[in-house]
Amino acid sequence: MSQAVIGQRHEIPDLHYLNNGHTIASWLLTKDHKRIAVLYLISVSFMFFVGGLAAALVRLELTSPHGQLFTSEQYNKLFSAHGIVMVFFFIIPAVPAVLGNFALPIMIGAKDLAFPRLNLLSWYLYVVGALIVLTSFILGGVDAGWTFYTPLSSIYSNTQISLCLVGLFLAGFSSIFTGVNFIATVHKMRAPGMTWFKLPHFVWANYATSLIIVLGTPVVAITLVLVILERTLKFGIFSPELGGDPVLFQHMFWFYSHPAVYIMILPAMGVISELVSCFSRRRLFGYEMVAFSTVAIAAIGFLVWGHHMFFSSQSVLQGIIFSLLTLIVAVPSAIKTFNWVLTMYKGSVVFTTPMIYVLGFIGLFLVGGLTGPYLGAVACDVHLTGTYFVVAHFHFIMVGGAIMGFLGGLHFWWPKMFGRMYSEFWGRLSALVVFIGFNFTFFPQFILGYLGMPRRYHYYYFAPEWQIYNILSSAGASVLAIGYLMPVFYLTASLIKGKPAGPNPWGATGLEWNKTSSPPDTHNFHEKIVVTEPPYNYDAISDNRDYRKMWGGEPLEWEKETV
Amino acid sequence: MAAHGAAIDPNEPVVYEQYETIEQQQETYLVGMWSFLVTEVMMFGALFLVYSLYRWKFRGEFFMFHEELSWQWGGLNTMNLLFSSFLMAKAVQATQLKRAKAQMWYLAGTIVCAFIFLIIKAIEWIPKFEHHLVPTASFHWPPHEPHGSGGGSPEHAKIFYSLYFTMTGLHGLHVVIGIIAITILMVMTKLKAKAITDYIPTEMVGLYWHFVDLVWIFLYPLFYLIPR
Amino acid sequence: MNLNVLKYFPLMPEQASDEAMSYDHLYWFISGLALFFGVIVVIMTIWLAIKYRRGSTADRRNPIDHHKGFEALIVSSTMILAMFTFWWSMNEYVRYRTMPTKAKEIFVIGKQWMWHLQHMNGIRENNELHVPVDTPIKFTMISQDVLHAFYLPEFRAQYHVVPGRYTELYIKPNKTGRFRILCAMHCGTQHSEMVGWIYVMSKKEFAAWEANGGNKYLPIPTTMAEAGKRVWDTKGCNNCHSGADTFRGPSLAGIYGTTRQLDDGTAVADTSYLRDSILTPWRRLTKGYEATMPAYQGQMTEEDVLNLIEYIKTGTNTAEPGKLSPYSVPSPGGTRFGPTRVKSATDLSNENDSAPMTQAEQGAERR
Amino acid sequence: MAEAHAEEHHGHHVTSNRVLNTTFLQLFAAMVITILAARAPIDGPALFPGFKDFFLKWEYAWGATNAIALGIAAFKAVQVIRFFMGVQYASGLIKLYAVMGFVGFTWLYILFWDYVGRPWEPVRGWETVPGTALPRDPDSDAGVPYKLYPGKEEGASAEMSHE
Repeated sequence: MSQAVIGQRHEIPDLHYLNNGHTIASWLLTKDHKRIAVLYLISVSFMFFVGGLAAALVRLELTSPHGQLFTSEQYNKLFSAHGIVMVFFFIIPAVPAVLGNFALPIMIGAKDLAFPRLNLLSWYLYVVGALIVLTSFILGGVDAGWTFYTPLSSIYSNTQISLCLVGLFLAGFSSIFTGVNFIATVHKMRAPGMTWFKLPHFVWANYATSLIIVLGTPVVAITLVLVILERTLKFGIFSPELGGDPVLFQHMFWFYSHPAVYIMILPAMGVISELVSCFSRRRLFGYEMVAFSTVAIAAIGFLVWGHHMFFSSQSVLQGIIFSLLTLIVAVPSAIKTFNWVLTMYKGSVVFTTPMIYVLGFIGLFLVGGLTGPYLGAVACDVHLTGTYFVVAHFHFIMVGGAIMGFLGGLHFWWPKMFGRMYSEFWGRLSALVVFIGFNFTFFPQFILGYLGMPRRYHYYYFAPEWQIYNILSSAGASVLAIGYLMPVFYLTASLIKGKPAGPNPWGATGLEWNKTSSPPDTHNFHEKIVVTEPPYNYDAISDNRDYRKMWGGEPLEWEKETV
Repeated sequence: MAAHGAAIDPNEPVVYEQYETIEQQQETYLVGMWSFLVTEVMMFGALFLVYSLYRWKFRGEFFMFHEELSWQWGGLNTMNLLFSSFLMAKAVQATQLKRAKAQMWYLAGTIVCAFIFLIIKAIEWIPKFEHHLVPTASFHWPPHEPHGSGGGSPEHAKIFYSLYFTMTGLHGLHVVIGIIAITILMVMTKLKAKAITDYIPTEMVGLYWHFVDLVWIFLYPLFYLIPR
Repeated sequence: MNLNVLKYFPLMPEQASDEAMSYDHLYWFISGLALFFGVIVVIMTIWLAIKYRRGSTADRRNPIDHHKGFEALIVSSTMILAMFTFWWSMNEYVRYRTMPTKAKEIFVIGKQWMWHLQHMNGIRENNELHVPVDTPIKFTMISQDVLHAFYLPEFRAQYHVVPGRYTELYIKPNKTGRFRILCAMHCGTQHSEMVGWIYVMSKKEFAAWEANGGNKYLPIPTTMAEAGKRVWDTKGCNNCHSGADTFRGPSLAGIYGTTRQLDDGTAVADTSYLRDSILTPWRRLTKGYEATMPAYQGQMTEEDVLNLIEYIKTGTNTAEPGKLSPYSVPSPGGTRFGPTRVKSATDLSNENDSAPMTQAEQGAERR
Repeated sequence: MAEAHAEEHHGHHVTSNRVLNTTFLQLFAAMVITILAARAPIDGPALFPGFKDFFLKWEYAWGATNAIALGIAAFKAVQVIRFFMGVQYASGLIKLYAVMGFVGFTWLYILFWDYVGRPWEPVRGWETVPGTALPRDPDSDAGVPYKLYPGKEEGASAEMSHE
């Protein structure tokens, strides 16, 4: 194994944000957005595995039509725990709070977020909210599903719903404060020369997400408070016994929770825009169109919540209006997808781990997006709503989209966060395992849904033909679980044994790669930032207009070390 | 949080390290506060939505339910809040002009108004607990000594009072938070805390307080002044 | 290659009505669209990724990073197809939500966790429904407690059952057979057991079934016990009180004269106990069970109650193991109960009087 | 959108005493008008007795005085936002965010289409059916066992006419 070192050997800088202070207090009272991002990374990953454990048990239980492991009560609590933890404590904060917190200020050339203390507060709210929710699971669980439909949640269920809702309320404020912080930061903290149309797409996406958070989250927060009041004090707002309308709860819940889907997916889309451009060594195709489609998705996202309720006895008129608006979402989604794909055109595609996540994302988001019209077309929804088709659809978007984006982004920014490279072999392998496992898990659920298996069913002994698909799905889930566990090991290992990454291992553009060390300094930059270059200016780096230079391929920074 | 430069001029506002200039810092704080107020508007907005839906649905009855509320007390409270808002605006103005003493007096006046508001609120609320008009399990309609006709369906009355207590309760909570915020502001100003070096903290508390006033401006006609 | 294995991989449920067929047309149309776009994107992705992989000798001169015409093409084509889909599905939807004026009306009450279905002529069924073929059937639905969704996958029909408010749904079966009724909205603990069957019969059979008061297999009753069995069948008692203790209800086989363990103490299952349990079941709940049984106060004549009790006394009031009544939901067998429930329930009925007696034994003992 | 760092000086505006005092007096006057408007019997049927049937039939009649009350409230809100909160003199960005919450709030009102549209459908819905969920008597035309409350004739008639 003789290695000829031809590139520059990188060193980790002596002082950076990670070792600037070693006490526990220096972490728990930090105002550094990068440290808060690391705190978020740890807590979000913990919640991911809590939710994942619940999912694993649910899948295990469903292999048998008789449900041999749990009682129905326990099963209901399991899938509720899975939904609540994954939606409110993993997917919503994952990309904005971890990757956004870390990268967004650096990307726009700011020294920190606008309100560092508020940022820390929002992490604490997240943790307290998460602890309260976990306590409610321990004290007896929650069995109304993550959607908390009244009157089951408000009157009939006798589980720890009030406590859980208090936790969700706090988590809601955690994300509101993050949103406020991002909005102020993006508006006012951009470096000189960083105009709106020079912003990286990741910033665009997080900005649009923050707008959704700020407009939507309070609505669901107050709705949950109403449910708490109805449970504990016997107020009546949604109670049908009083002539109140239980469907109103759904309206108010989905007014936030549909845009919440975009809170989950938009930042992931932003990550994908960064990645696809970087690893194709090309400027993002149709920069302006992608930016507009981001804002369009955020805006239309607020006008389509009724498609969750086509058959929940809302009026025919409302159904038609919402169906129309829902199908319009297809347009910006199509714009994004085609532009990502076309970014590779005449590029120089490098199949690194993040790029494999990108390709996986495109594939899975494609399936998730294309099954949207089934549910958005109002008549087609009748047979599919409330079945596993819906489950499969939103898992393709939320897991296939958001988590692939999150993992891709994590692998992309990992060298920047911790200054060391992970094992590329294991990275690619786990990306492939996740992709394959994911498809095996969720594709059979489309068929299950079309066969008529309602979601949240514990037993299905009356329909034995569903079992084969459930078994396929569970088998896929075990593969998926392995895929999700692998990064834990090789990423942790990379912290100790990984070779130093250097400031810009991917040869990427952007302030975070070119103006900071890896890991960055506590104050991010050593110099005053003035932005002059357009975003994604890869043509200038790789000079791939001269196609002959590309034949031999241009090794990335981190590859240069050994040949 | 350390300020730029070694020597801190106590008369100059501190520019925090993440900002370049004082203008940028001030504007950023205002943008942050306003986007937080967007959140608050949406939070109350959702309740206003529920209110208008039920008002529309039970429009014949809401008039009868509201007769148990006292428009006189509510009106007094409205004036009180308007006045406190005015004082708050004056406080911000005084801060901008660096008139420290006037600032403290105006803030103190605002707090007094806030307490008067809470006292009047208590005068309104406490009898409702005795008259079983609080929409808990012991809710009873029609009331034993009705001020109005006492008509309308008991169920819908419970919805009305649920809304009333939720909305005025949430508003009252905001008043309490406002009192705490103003108190902290006064103490820190008095102590010449590092964070209070320009008018922005007062301005932000002021914005919050005006928002509280704003909500009440709508709550008053919606609950106390339902026209027949 | 043996294609028989494919029968284990069904791809769609039966089509039991014309609406189901037209639904499937829409479904396949959207599938076609999805496949079309999906294939385009996948082929483009793979082709571009391979062609322009690093180190390939592809021509990279004159790269472009935006193309107005292409964006316009994407926007317009997606928009047109989306609007066409919308137009089609809206038409379907309006047709689907327009109730037929002349239809057989069935009233549906959703309740944790069973379906009550009532015919206009008073026949009442639990978790099962008999309807004639080729007749439009309109369901008027309401829920007694939480939200449910009345879901008939074979008819591609679903609508929520909402408390405090009537909702409607119609189907027009075009073939006879047994189809599923499911609840597609999470409604609490036993959500997944809120299932039933809908029996579509030929018009002639249905008329006979209806004329027999809901059960065409019953001969004219001669004894009280037989009359009681008829009540048992028409009320659908067997759906919950089948041969074994299930989640839905304890077995009643041989219950008469035994000591029942209740939530608060014990009681001897004598005649008055049985009567109370039929008319006001929430008063004396068997240990471990919730008050899910509907009260039959006012639903049954005293004569019916007497006959029913007489039938329960015979101890034959259970489906034979392995051979369930054609009109009952197959029960899952005894393996899947929660620990507390199994113990309390089996302790009660089986310890004292061993296994349910066969009919022969029963006869012998009576003699 | 302006550059992040406009080089020119953004001095904050100090609202003058005159503006504050005028605004306060306006608010005070507006409040008195609201109370008078609400307490005075000036709704449609009272003002135009000849058109009483028209007003009873058209449910918008009830909205006339509400519109006045809310219109005044909106005026007060706008004054508070403009002068007390200083939006009048603030940057465009602040103005944008000051408006955004209220715009977002109106988006919520889309769901009124649901409740407006429901009575157009054949199913009568959303009535209170106290105590029972039994199906209505199919032979009777009225169908729903609607509970009439003592002293509720007016409310009930409005309810029914709306269906």
